[in-house]
Amino acid sequence: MNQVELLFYGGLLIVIIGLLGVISRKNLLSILMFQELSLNGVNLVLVAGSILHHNYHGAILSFITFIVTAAEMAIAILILLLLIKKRKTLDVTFYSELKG
Amino acid sequence: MSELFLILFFPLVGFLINGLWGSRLQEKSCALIGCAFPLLSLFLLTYKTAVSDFYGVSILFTWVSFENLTIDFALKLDHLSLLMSFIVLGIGSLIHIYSTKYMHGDQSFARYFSYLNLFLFFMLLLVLANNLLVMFIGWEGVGLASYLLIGFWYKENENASSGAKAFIVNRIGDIGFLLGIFILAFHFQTINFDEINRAASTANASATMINLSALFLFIGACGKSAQLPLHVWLPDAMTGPTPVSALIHAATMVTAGIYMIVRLHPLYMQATAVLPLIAVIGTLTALLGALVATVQSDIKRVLAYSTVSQLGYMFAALGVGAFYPAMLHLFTHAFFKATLFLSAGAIIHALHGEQDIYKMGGLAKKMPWNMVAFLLGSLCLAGVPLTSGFISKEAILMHTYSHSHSYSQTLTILLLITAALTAFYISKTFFLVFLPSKNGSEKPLHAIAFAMSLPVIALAILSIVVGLFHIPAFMENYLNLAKSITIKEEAHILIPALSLSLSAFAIAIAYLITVKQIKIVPKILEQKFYFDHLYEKVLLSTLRAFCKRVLATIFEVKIIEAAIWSMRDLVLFSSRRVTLLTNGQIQWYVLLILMALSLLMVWWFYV
Amino acid sequence: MLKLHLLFCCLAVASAVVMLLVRHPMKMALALVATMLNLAIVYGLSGAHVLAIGQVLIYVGAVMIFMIYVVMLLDIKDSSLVRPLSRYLFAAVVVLLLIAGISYHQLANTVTTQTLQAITPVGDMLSFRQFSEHFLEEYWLHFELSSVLLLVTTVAAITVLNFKKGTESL
Amino acid sequence: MFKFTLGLSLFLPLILLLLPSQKERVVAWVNMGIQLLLLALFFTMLTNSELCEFSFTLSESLGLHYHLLIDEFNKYLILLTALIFPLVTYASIDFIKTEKKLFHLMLALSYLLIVQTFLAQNLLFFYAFWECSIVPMFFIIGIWGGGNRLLATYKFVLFTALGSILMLAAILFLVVANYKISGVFTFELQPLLRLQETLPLSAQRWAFLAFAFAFMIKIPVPPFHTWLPYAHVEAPAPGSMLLAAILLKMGAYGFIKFVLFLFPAVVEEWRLPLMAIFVLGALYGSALAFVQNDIKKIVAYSSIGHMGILMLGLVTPSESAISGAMLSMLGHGLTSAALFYSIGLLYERLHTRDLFHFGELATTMPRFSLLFFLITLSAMAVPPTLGFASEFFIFLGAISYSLKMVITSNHYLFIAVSGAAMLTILLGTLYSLRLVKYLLWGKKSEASLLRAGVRDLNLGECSVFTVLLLFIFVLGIYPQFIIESFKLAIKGLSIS
Repeated sequence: MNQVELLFYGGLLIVIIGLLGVISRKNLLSILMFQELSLNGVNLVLVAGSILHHNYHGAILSFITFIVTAAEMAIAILILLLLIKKRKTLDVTFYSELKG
Repeated sequence: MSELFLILFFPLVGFLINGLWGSRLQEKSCALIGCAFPLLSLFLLTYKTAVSDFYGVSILFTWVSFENLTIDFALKLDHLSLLMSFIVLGIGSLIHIYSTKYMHGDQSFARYFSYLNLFLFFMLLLVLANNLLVMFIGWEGVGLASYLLIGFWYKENENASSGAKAFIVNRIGDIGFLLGIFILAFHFQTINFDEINRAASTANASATMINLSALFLFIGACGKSAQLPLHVWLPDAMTGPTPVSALIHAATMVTAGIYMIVRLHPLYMQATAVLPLIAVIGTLTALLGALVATVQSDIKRVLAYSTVSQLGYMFAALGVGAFYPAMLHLFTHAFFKATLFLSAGAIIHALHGEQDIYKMGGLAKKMPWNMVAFLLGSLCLAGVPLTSGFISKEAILMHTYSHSHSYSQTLTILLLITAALTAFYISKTFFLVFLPSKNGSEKPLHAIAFAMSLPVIALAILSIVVGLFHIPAFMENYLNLAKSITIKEEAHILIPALSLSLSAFAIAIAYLITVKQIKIVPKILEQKFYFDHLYEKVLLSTLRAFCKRVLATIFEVKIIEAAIWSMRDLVLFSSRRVTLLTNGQIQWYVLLILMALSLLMVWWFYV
Repeated sequence: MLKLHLLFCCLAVASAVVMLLVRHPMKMALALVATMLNLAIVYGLSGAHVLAIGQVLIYVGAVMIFMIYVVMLLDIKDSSLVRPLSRYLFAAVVVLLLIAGISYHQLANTVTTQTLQAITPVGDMLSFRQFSEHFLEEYWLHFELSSVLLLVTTVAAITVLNFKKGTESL
Repeated sequence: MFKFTLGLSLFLPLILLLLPSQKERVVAWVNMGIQLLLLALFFTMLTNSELCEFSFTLSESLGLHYHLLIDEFNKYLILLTALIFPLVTYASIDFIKTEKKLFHLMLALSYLLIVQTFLAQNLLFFYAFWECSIVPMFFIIGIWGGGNRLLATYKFVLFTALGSILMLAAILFLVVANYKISGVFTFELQPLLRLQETLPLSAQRWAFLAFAFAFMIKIPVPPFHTWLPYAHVEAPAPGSMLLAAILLKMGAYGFIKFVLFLFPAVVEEWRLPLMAIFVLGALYGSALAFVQNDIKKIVAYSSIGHMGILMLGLVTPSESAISGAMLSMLGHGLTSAALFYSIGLLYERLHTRDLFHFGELATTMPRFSLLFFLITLSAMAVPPTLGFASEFFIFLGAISYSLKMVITSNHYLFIAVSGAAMLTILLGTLYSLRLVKYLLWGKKSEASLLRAGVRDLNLGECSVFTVLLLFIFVLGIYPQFIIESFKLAIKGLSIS
């Protein structure tokens, strides 16, 4: 067990927890947070990969992920606000009009 | 040789003229055209046969030629077909003249004559055919003409349906005829009469093929000549005008079956298994026809059933191999049956359409000429000595008697009984119609034109003359058909004696019955042995019910349509199931994605 | 060195687990901040200084603050908080365990111990200077594009907000 | 000459497009004029029997050649199409009331497509035109049809489309198999013919089934026939004339060209079941025709019966049966076109198709009843007509083949099958006479009493009938010159 292995397994674990959270929680806000968490996990795996292959591409990609996440979070929160304004609830199960 | 086609096509020209422009011409010219063309072809025929040796085959064109079978449209004139064409044209022309007056005043006069000429054309085609196919074309054409003529007064539905019945029963026979042609075409690679006859008598012809083809051709003959199983159409064919019954259902069309068998008699000589069948069916039909005729009240139906029984006689003769007596009986029967029908027509015409013999009476004085003709005709039919009927019937009875088969004795007895019955019902009819009786109607009679009584008398004389001046002997060597039976010497005296006593006894009973007005009608005879019932109620209705209920509903709708609609339902059902998958929950979709991902990973890494 | 790494990684995972267990969004947000900080430390320890700074500045600084604002401002009491767990929890656990198992198995195969020995220590490859050099040398286009992305996001936010007020200006 | 005729038939729809749509009569007469010209051209071309072939390669590598050829099999079918179409156009002048120009356009389009289908020698082009020929029919039935025409159109299109998809699969299978074996990738029919030796029998069986299924739907052979009564009842009179006279023949023609030629071994192996299916289908069709009350349904089911016998002729390996089948294609085409035309006329006058609403037409419409009676003669296969000649040859071939089978390998089933086939003549007579009895003879039924003023046929309508009857009787009396030209074509089928 050494440093890179640790990073890989840690990152994987965080991603799995993030996904579990996304599916298990009913609150829209918590889903967003868990999604953030899994993204962090992905970044960790990216950095571990860049260390493993001794180049910087992984790190750069994770840096760009920071930017993208920021942009995405802005829009996500905005949509969340609109939803709340319209239906006064954050429970995901209520937003299911797009059914077959 | 091409004059032969001229003779054939004259009636066709008559048919076309009357058919297309008949309605424009008035009655007189239609009648003229109608009678002119058959007389013309009769005259041409007599002139040609008298002047030059006219016999032989003349081919118009090859109808079709495959590599192992060529069929050409050819006519052939030899003694047999000359005799038959004389009957057809002779009696045909007389009946044409007769019907000019009989149909006087009928508004579709031209149509009647065009149909009659069409019938003559097809009958001549049948008679003069050189191969089975041309005969079959004539065969079907004659059936078609009889369908048109039976259903001539198509206003009443009943006439049209009896016409259709005649055509359908003929068609059943024709399917048999076709099968016979195919078997012959397959086996002998030809369907010309003389080639078949020659090939049949050679050794290499297989017995089963000959028997099969003979059987099927006999079924065709049964259909056309109204033998036992397929005889139901002839009595119903009486709904047509009486001259039609005289021409078609007495003299010419119904004899086509016998003519065909006589034309192929070498083949039938070899078909040892089929001959007994023909004899048995012939006798049974004769017996049945005579029995039912005794109880008929309609004069035309009596004559129709008597035709059925006389045809039975001819087939019995064919069955025992007596081809010449059958032809002779056919020849004489054509004349005296035509006389009977025409005089019956005159009677009906006179009594304004009354056909029930029990309502007629005392016509002897009012219609003397008719009475004489009817008397002569019924004498021939009854087989009174010195008449032509007697000679031909005796010839048949002697041949059946001296036929060397175990059953031929029983056949002769049955035929003798039929002869007695024939004498009974024809004399009963004669006495009922002509002897003075109280239930005769007093209405003034419709005047009988000379043109109607002339043919009647001419035919009466002919039917007597044919029997006398040893014409039968001259005809025997003229036709020189194959003879296979030597008459036993005791037959010469036994048969005439027996038949004479029986017919005399029957005439006596008939006289007694008419005088005492006894009218006993046994149920089974009255129902005509339930044959009509069998065809109408049993066969046709079950066929219709089967098609309607089983095929139309169950098969068509329940099985095939249901199968197709069920495919549609299957698609609908499965699509409804799939839509349940998308239930709008985001987490369900994430789960689906993850499941897919896991499956993908498993497949990637481990499969 | 390894022990420090191990410590902070476990801390990150622990706070992630805490996040799972906790019910109220505010507690979850704080747990998330904790995981992010631990991760920043891990980045720092493994030599990726820029990432560590980025993580702290962008993630914790901007995104989480924004998230916490939202949690504080809205503070909605609705059914999602009373019974937080959705129906698909059990199925999710099964699938995720499967995926975790497979990826762990594959990772274990690829990142075997000998390959690890082969790699040289990171050194200052990911240090501030070298990282930013490589970043702006090779990935300048991506950098510009991300700035465009940010611009688009702000414009989108504004239009949605205006639309929200019902004016049809655009 | 061949190129010019093809070109003209190609541009016929375009010419019609340019004409102004208000002057309907002009469009009608132009359409008819060109079709008559085409008839003349085809006739002259076919009589002086120079080989008419036209080939244009689209792509050598894909083996796609736009290859058209008139051979013995499609020669008379082309003539039949060229003859039937002017009559259909003439009929549509007074039958079609709305959107006349569009109707003539559809007719021209289907003329073009049908001729190309008959001529195409390239499998893919054959498939393409086979599919496209449904489209004009879809519009003809869909727009100008009767009551629930939508159901009829969808059923018709779905049935044929489903069938031909299988055919496409089989075509591709063959081409790929040919490519694997001989390394040449081509859709041409000639090279594919050599496949019958190389391709293993089991593969041939599957391809045979796919092709046969597609053609059996089109012919139609029960149990795939349920679209025909719907299509015929709902189609306008010209539409059902076209459908009955030509579209059904495409199925039979396809069966000869692409089944008898491509898979003779399979046909030989499954001859008895095939004959049994066709004969049962014919009996089923004729039996159903006997109990229908709608005259169009009677004629529709009767054409199922006739087509069943035709297919029996095709499957029996005797020269007379196959030439009988070819003749029967012409015969049935002419007869059913005339029958549907007469039903259209009756519907035009009395606006009813119920059998019992007619009666005593012989007095009210004498000319019509004479011509109608002559047509039913051919339907009943009464001697002097073409119907009789073709059925005579088919049964001659079938019976002699089954007798040969009885003698050589005492296999009695063939006799049973061809014997049963003979019953269709009886059933044919039954339903034809029933039709004639209720239409022509008998008392005028009370329904038709109301329309006293029923006008008889005018000269134009009579001429349509006389043209058809002329061919029926002339070919019936003298079929030899057609049989002659089939002789060498049948050699190709290597019949014993």
